[in-house]
Amino acid sequence: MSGIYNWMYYIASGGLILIGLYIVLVKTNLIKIVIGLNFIDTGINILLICIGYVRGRTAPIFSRPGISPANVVDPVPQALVLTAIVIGVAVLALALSIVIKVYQHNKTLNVTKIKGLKW
Amino acid sequence: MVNPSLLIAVPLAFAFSIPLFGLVSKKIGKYIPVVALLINVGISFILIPQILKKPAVVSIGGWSPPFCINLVVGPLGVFLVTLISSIGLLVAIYAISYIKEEPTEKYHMLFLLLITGATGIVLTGDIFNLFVFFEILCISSYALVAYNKDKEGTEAAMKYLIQGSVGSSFVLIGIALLYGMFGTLNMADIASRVTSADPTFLFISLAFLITGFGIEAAVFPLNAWLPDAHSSAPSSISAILSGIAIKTGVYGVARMIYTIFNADGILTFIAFLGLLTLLIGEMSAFRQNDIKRLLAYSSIGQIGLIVFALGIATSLGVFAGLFQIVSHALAKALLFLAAGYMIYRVGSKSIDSLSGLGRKMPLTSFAFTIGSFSLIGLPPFAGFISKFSIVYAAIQVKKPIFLVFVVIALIATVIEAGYFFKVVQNLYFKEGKNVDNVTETSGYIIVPMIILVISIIVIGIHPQFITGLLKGAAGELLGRTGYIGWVLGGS
Amino acid sequence: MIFQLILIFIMIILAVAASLFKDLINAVVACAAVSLITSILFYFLQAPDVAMAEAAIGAGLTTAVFIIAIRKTERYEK
Amino acid sequence: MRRIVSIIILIIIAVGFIFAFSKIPFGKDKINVANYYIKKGIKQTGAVNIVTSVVLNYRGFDTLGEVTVLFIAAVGLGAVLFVERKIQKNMDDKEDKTKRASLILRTGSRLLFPLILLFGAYIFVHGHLTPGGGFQGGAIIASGFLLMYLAFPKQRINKKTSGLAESLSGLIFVGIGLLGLVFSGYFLTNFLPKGIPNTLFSAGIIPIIYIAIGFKVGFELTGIIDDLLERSR
Repeated sequence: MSGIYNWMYYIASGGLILIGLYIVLVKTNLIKIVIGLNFIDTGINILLICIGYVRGRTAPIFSRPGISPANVVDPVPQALVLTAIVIGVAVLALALSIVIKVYQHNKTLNVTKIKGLKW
Repeated sequence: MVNPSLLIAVPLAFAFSIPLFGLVSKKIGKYIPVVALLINVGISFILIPQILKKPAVVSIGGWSPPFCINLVVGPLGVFLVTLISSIGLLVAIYAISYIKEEPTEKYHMLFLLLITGATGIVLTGDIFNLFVFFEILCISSYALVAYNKDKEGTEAAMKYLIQGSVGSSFVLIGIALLYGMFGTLNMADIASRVTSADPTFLFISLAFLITGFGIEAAVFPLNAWLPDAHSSAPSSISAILSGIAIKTGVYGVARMIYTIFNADGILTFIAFLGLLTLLIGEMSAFRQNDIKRLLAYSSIGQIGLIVFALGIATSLGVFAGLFQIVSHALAKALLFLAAGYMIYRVGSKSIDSLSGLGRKMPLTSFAFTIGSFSLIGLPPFAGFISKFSIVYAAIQVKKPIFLVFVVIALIATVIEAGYFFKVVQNLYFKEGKNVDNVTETSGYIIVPMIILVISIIVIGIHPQFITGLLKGAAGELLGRTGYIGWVLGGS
Repeated sequence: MIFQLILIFIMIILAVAASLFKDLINAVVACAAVSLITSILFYFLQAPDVAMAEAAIGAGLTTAVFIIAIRKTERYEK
Repeated sequence: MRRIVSIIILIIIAVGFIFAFSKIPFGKDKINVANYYIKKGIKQTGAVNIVTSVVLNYRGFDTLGEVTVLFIAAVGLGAVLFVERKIQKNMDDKEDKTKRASLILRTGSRLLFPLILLFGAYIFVHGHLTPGGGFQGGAIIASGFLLMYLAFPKQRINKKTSGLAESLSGLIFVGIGLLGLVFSGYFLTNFLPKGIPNTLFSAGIIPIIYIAIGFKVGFELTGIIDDLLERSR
């Protein structure tokens, strides 16, 4: 039973990444594809955070007395994920603006009906 | 000594301040990239002799590596920075009068940030920082490919964005796995610990990283985005994307393989992939009737040649690959700039409509001809030396499989010569139909083309101007213990 | 522990559902719910900074941007 | 066909994941470089929130890049969705003038808006003491503006002022970095006095940069929403 507890966060992150990739590879709607990219980002963020997690320790904030340096989780992945979240939202906003432009030119979001997007 | 962090800080500050200058006058904005990149070119030329004597490791924030982000300015870094800022400067001069589509202010901001991203990629010594600058480069190029806002441009940008962001996600997964294993993000620190880890684990993370960078570098199975993106962007951006952006992807792949993972085992496979890319790129280019698509496919081919040369992994082979990076960057930038202006004057992208331009636009056509001859590898241009040294290096390996590779590479060169001669013949020896009122250009458009032509010829005749730097750079790529020593040991 | 397991289970179900919905608004709402659950998971993993960022940016603004984009284009996947 | 190929690719990646994750034990102590930050962070940077000191001090260059990425997204979005002013005006005239939000939404958002702004400002000013910081605070401010857009669809922020605020706060970030270069020879050094940890006026340059980031992120995200709403009819 402890196996599932050790693996559940990895399953969550890996599952989100794979579902996102599946959406990007198979779905034909552009907004769906952008949702898939968002899932990939979220999955990677969970992966990074659970790499930095140490069981039984607290967040690396020493604002209360009584937290010893030997008793906190890794702060670096949290810093990386902050960066990754902001980069993710930046890519997403740009992607949606390009989707809107593509829609204005083609009047459809289906990639199989857009000539330049067949791949 | 000049602090190399200025190479990134100065263009960033200028890019942020373009809206402020816009308050004074709308016209200042387009000169800002020129000024910023002029400063960068100056700094990098000051740095070259110092770096060749002693590589510099500059920490950001004042702590010693591996506890902070550091810039590693070795021969390879300073060589690529010089190349990036010089090409960027020339294209920025070209763009002063080429870019007319509104909003020009935003174009110049994005352009300057793209160059900053490329500069950061080649200088940084921290793998997550590499990812951040990679994203800066990618996101600004997505926006710039869609800049014309026409049908092809937005579709190509969408395609590029989807594949590019999957690629950068893969890079981030690779970085996360490496952090989980080694608990550090400094590239030299990872490289010094890499032997202690499980080889299969290393292979998985290397596969993620190479796939991610390979999408930006457009190595064979991952190059679906490139022809569309390069052909429908504004021509100045095509020049930057072909000349610089894909090279940074190659830099990423090379850095991962040589410095971090020391993965000798897959080098022959990489050389094979490069050869496949070369063949497919040249064969697709042969069938094109759209001049910019032709150049884009030819870029794929040339990237294949560079990857092939880097995969040879002798010091001569890496040297030849780096030389090919220089000659391809110069020639392809020149070709895109010339073709872009011809298209602008004629109003059509098809090769047939360019016929007869040799008399109407003599300087531009001459520049185009020089660029294509250099790309084919005719003496006395820069491309001859790079192609010759690649072939020579491949023969010197003395493995039978590399001899087969050389034959295939030569066939690809013949195909390349075929389609470029077709275009040049079209320019000079065919009667044009509707080119009567086309005139030659002047001013900001022609200056960068002339400078590029001169540098192609000068490097072709006197390659010793850059061979010293390139030998140092090849030594940096192959000597990973030296790299680790600069960052962690010593100072 | 069992609570987190249930949350992860719901999150995966929502992600699969988001890929199946024909109505894009539903898909985006499922996407927002995934982000929200992610932010709770971050809290359990002792990352309050990131949890806050994910809740404000991932679940809030991203959804708004998606819904604006859907309003400017079309709502149903065809 | 396409589905089969993609499922094969996904299975390969999944096998890779399973193998790679099995080498990284979950919940075990594998902290390496970060021990240095945890042990010396408070003394060296003066911030009790170690994540903040990593984000802004040890890895401040990443944050500069991240701010740049968001800036690029805002600028790029403006460039992609750009519409000539004449056409824009025609579109505005065609728009239905009678559209109004409900009374409850209007009153409620009028009431909530200042509180949301205050909360966002609190989050980014206290970034070095409590969880939160410039990005979170900026996002909260942007969501306040989003609420106002929902309640009053006709009102717009002044694009010129917000653009200036964006560039100014970006310049402040780079400028502080350059000042560090001048004073101590390294870009982005924490050159100001560190103060007493766990008080508001501590941690040197960290609160200043976080305030600049808060404004920048808030205005950029608001600008993104504004551009999406306005420019893309």
